[in-house]
Amino acid sequence: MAQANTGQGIGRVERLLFTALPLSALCLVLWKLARLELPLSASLSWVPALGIDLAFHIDGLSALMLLMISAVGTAVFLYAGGYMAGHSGQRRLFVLLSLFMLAMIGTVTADHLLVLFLFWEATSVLSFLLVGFDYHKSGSRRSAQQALLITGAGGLALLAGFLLLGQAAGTYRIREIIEVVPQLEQGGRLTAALLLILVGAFTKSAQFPFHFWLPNAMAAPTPVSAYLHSATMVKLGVYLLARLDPAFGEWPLWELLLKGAGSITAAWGMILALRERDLKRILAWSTVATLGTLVTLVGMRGEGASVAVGSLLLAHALYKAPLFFVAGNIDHGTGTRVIDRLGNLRHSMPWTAAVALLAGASMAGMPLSFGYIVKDVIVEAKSAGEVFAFAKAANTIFGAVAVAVAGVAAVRVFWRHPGVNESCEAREGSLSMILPPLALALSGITLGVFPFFAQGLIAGAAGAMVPVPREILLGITLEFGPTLASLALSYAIGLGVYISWDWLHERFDAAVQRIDRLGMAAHFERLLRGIPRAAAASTRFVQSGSLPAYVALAIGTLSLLLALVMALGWSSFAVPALGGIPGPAVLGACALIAAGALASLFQKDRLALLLSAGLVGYGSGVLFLFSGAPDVAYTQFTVETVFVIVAASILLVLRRSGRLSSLPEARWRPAALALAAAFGAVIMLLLFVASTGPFDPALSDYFSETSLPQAFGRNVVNVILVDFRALDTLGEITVVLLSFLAALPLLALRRAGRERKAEAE
Amino acid sequence: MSALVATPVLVPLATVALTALAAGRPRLQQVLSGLGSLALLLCALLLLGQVEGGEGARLAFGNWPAPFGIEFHVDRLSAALVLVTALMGSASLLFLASDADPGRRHPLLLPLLHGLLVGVGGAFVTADLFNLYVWFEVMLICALGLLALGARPDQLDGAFKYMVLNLLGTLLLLISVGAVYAATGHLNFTALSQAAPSLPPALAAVLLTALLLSLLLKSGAFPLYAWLPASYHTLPGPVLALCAGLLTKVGVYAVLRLTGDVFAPVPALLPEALGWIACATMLFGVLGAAYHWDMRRILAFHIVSQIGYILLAIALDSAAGNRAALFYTVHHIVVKATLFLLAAMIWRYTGSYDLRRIGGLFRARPRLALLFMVPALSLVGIPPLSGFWAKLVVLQEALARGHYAWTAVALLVSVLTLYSMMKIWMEAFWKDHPQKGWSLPRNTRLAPAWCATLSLAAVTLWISFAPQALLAYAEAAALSLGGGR
Amino acid sequence: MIPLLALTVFVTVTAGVYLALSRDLFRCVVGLAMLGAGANLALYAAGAKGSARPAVIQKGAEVLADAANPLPQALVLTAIVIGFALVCFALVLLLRVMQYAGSDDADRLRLAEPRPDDPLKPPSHSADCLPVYPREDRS
Amino acid sequence: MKRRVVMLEAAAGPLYWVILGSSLWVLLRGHNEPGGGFIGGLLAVSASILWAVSHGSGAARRRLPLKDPLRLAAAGVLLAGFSGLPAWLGGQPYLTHLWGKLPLGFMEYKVSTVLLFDLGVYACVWGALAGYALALLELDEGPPEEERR
Repeated sequence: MAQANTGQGIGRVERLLFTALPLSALCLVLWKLARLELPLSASLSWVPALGIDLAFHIDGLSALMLLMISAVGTAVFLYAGGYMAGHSGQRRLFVLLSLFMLAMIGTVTADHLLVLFLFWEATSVLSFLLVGFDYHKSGSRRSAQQALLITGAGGLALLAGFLLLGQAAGTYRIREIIEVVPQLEQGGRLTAALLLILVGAFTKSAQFPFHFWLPNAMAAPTPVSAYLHSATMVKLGVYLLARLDPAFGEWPLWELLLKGAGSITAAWGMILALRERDLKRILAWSTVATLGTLVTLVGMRGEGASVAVGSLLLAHALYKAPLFFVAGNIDHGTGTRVIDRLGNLRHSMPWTAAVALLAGASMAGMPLSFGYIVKDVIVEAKSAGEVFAFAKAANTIFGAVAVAVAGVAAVRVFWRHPGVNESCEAREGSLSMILPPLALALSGITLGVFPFFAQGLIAGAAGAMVPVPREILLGITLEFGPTLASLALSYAIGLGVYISWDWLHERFDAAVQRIDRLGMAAHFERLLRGIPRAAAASTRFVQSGSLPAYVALAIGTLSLLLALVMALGWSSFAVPALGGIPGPAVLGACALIAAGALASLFQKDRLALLLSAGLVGYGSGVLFLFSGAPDVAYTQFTVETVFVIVAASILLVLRRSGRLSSLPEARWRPAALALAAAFGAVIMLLLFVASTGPFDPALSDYFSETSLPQAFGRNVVNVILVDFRALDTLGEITVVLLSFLAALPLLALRRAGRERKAEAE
Repeated sequence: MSALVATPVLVPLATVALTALAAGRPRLQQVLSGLGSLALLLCALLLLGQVEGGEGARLAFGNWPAPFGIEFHVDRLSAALVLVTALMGSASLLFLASDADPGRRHPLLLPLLHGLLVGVGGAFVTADLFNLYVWFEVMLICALGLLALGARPDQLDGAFKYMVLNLLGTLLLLISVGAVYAATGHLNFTALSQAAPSLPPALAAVLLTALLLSLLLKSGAFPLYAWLPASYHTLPGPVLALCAGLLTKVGVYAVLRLTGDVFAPVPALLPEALGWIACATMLFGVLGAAYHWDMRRILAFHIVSQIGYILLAIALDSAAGNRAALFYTVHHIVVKATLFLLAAMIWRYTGSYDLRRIGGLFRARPRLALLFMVPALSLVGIPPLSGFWAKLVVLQEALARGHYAWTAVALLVSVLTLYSMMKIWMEAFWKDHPQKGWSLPRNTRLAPAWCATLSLAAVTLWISFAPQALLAYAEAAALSLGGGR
Repeated sequence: MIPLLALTVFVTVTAGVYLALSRDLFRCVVGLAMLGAGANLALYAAGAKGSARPAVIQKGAEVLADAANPLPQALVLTAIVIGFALVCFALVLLLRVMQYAGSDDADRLRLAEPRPDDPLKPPSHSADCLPVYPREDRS
Repeated sequence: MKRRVVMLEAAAGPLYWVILGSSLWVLLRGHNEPGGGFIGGLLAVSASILWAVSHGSGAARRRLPLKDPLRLAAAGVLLAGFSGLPAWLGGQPYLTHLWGKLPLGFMEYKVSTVLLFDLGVYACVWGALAGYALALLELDEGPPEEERR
């Protein structure tokens, strides 16, 4: 990464090495598929303390995802070699993409909820880094932030859901969970788990109401968009839902939420696609719509729906990735992706046009493309299951707008001659920018003509959702007839939409702008602005910067909480024994202390304040002296004397700067007095409460008995200090030494102080 | 006979005295300080090995038997924390050799730093309530000295606020210790744990509340944390890392020791209250982090927020909760210190701690960015970094105990932590430097800083990828506490 | 004895906290010192059992009989010295704060935490302190 | 410069040694009568303050053992810590005090590591607190004779 600054791309060999990674994965998957060695399992103990094993399981669904990841990955890596040629961040891109691919592979093969979560979060973080690839643009940074905040928050919901699910099921192994959960009672915990997992999956797969981050993520370079935000990462939510479908599939709530959110997303995504002018964003919205359809299909019961999920996953990867590459090629060749400025590109970019046509055909669901087969399967699934009318309508809209979007991406920019054509200097990119999309698009067509190649794969994927669907093998065959008829409506509407695209665009844009304020994106923006605002409000309140406020807050909290706890146990405290009446000397000492304390409250003059405060110290000394503590008393006297000397010398310094009197302050501060009295009362009560019970004199008895015979000292207090508890004393002189060390630098700053004073004068 | 038990105090104490005596000779002082920290590290390792197997090691000072004299007791909990303390000490001393430190090297810096280690080590190993108070005072005075060492006006201001609020805390601690002595007649932890069950529950609750409140002030819990963000950001980088890593954790450790061990089982009211305090601490801490633009202030508020997590773990009042607390504490000390050290390096490269005035580091120092990601993502809790495991064990136990509201707050706080960490990343690393034509300073001497941060990051990565060792250790530690039995 | 001492503690602690809540820094430090005295008294009171005779074993006697409880005395003695060390430091710090921050008003002491409407205020430097931001290699 | 009272200067000489002597006496009797390292150390501090008031802080500082309050205090802590070591080396817990008898002919004086410990306390308190007081007095004395560091 150090060489990333040089402005040079990376060499061909390095590129090939990077590309070998997905390629080898692809070969491996194909080989395993061909030899029918699935399912595969592996497990490695990792954190036994938490019951976490690195458990992996590859069944049909995982294999389908793996195939997409590695196949599209190979294409993306090849493509990126050409697209990013000479870019300074090329190596960074390859490293991140490779890591991302590994994380994806981990996610779709993990058989342990927490291991799955681990890779899931890794994809979020890598997506953040990839969306913010052009980090110097503030738009990229914002998009990256948005993507990570939403998927990160969703990830945390997912984690909570996983934990609840795992605790309810008693295991984190996914294969065990999907067996256990249907037999469990549908209680609150499981419902919470379900909802949280749905939030996680919906954020990742850009489902309503978390859909808005995906189009913004198009700030990423095209290879990234094609890979993460179309072919693989956003499908993770769908994958997870499909994975858990056997566990929750029978729940009405599951069905309702999946179908509801999926349908809304599908319809909304398509409508929003109409308002965009940026080719990549148009494709992104149609991806959102596709994801909505996938979620709806997962929510539907029956084998047909499962087959539809599998085939739509595959088909979408095979046509959407090439379309993104097409958008990338156009961007690369003309410098813009805005469809108004594009047109007639078929002459300058013939190969790209071919790719666009092939992929567009599949997206539109033209016969002889894999897209057609998928439509066929979906129509069948929807007519088989009981679907809301809304979902059916959404499906029609979805189909129609897919046709229109395919038209825009594949026909409009290449064939139609717009009023303004700024793309006269368009040129085709290098071979590595044409071959990968072409290969993907062609395989889409190939599978359309020979669907039985995909049969086993899709049957395996569907098998993860429903048990052993033998008959679906018949579903994926090339059949004309009823499906074509039902699709005709979609084509007709789609054609209408395509023709009136610009007219519709204006209407929709105007309408949508009106509801933008209410949209989720706006809410998110508000939330994002709300964070610093709430932070500012709370921080300025708690961390105001004013010392008296801090002290008041602390004292108030301490008094309040202590008083509360005392009040709770008030009835059970015994009345303390009053004990004997103390002698006159002790009484006098206490009076001295109280007088000093009270007098100091009023003093304006600092010296007077010091002296009246000194009374407290000397009074304590007297108290100690007459209650049997001569050592403490002598210490207190000498300490107090040195204290007064120290304080007086400081006052002398202050006198020179004219600061001998206190700040003018209100004579009485009732609030402060109330707070102080409350704290004092709490401390007094604490003392009382602590002295209510019988006293255990074991320690003092021991000291009294062993002081002379074993420690050879008559003064028990001193023996405690230097022998029984000598460590305290060692600590104490450490404090004394360190206090001096701490003060020395301040004391040594003489010159600085004088200079400063001279400055001030 | 375990002489090692006293070393967490004696080794740094000897270093304090020797480095203070050598205050006039910088080279000698540095050699002594280095030797002292290495010796401490070695002793901590040996100590860990010694307690690994069994009940822990005890040392009765002056050969006075347990409830009468002062006793040090090193169990697994203490040993782990002592090791981390020694590690942090060595790391920041190593870092000090670089020039990523704004102040002039004062001859009293090293004695004060080792004094801090004395206090921290003593608090971790002592088994006597009053002795604990003494070590808290040692820590307090050293922290004050370190704050005031540079004598910059803002440092003096921060030091003053730190002093006033912390003195309140220590005085309350002192009074509470007196009250505990009055009620039980004991100061030794073992004796207290035997005397505690015979106390009336209401009295025990009052005494513990007083103790815990003073310790919560020391650990920076809501709403008693004002001293922390008011002062920490004025410290020079390596000192800040040490203070940030260790000081508040001693308070947290004492809370854990008292509620989870000495006075366990505590009245049910206390953990419940502690849990809510923990939630408020997390939330207000992270909001403070979201508010600020100075890296050090952001990170200082993150300390508060993370303290909330650890307190939450303690509030779960179970062996699993205590395990989580220890794991979280160890992870947090390492990660937080690394972040502060990295912030100091960023300062050295860019010339400011203020995110609005810096940028362009990703392009200029990609390796620093990579290194920064380790502790940053770990703090946020991105798997599989150490913070993830720490949060996982806390959340798992919170959910298992049915504390859904606490879990929800913890998750919300995680999102906000992500937000504020992303702020640092995007502003300091991704954004271009606001100054046109800015370039990296030449003649930086940062090799020791790289060494220190890399080795701390290595520790983080070790915890991240092999959490089993620390988790199993923490579990054994939690089970040997009074609350675990 | 306990009620009298507790009352004294109440007065001392109240006065100490009242002073500590003042915005005048000198009063604040004096208040803390007084609070410390109150805490010492509380600690002393908590263990004040036995008679009012010094805890010194009489000549000829082997054990201490009928004397004040020695342990709290030792604890208080330790606490006094520690508290004294801290208060000494506090006074010195106070002096320097007044001189360098130029104010003895806690409300105006906003150097470490500038007011929010003071967005980009770098810490200013006193004459003695090194420049905080090295200048030599900024081109 | 302050005008110093000659009387004070003259009286300070003997008084200094008297106070120091009494502080040592307090230190030594501490184990059996009220007194001990702290009180002794604090008395010694007052001796140093006396000398500083009469002869100036610099002179008082030079009169301290080891010539420097910081070193005196550090040495005190070291001494107190060291007093626990002999027992440790002898296989007993740290800070276990050892006792021995020193025959002086006319009487036996008990020597012990306790005394060493108390001496450490004495030195530390003397050094640190005298350091405080002297430095503060210096602040008021006007320009220092020399920069110490």
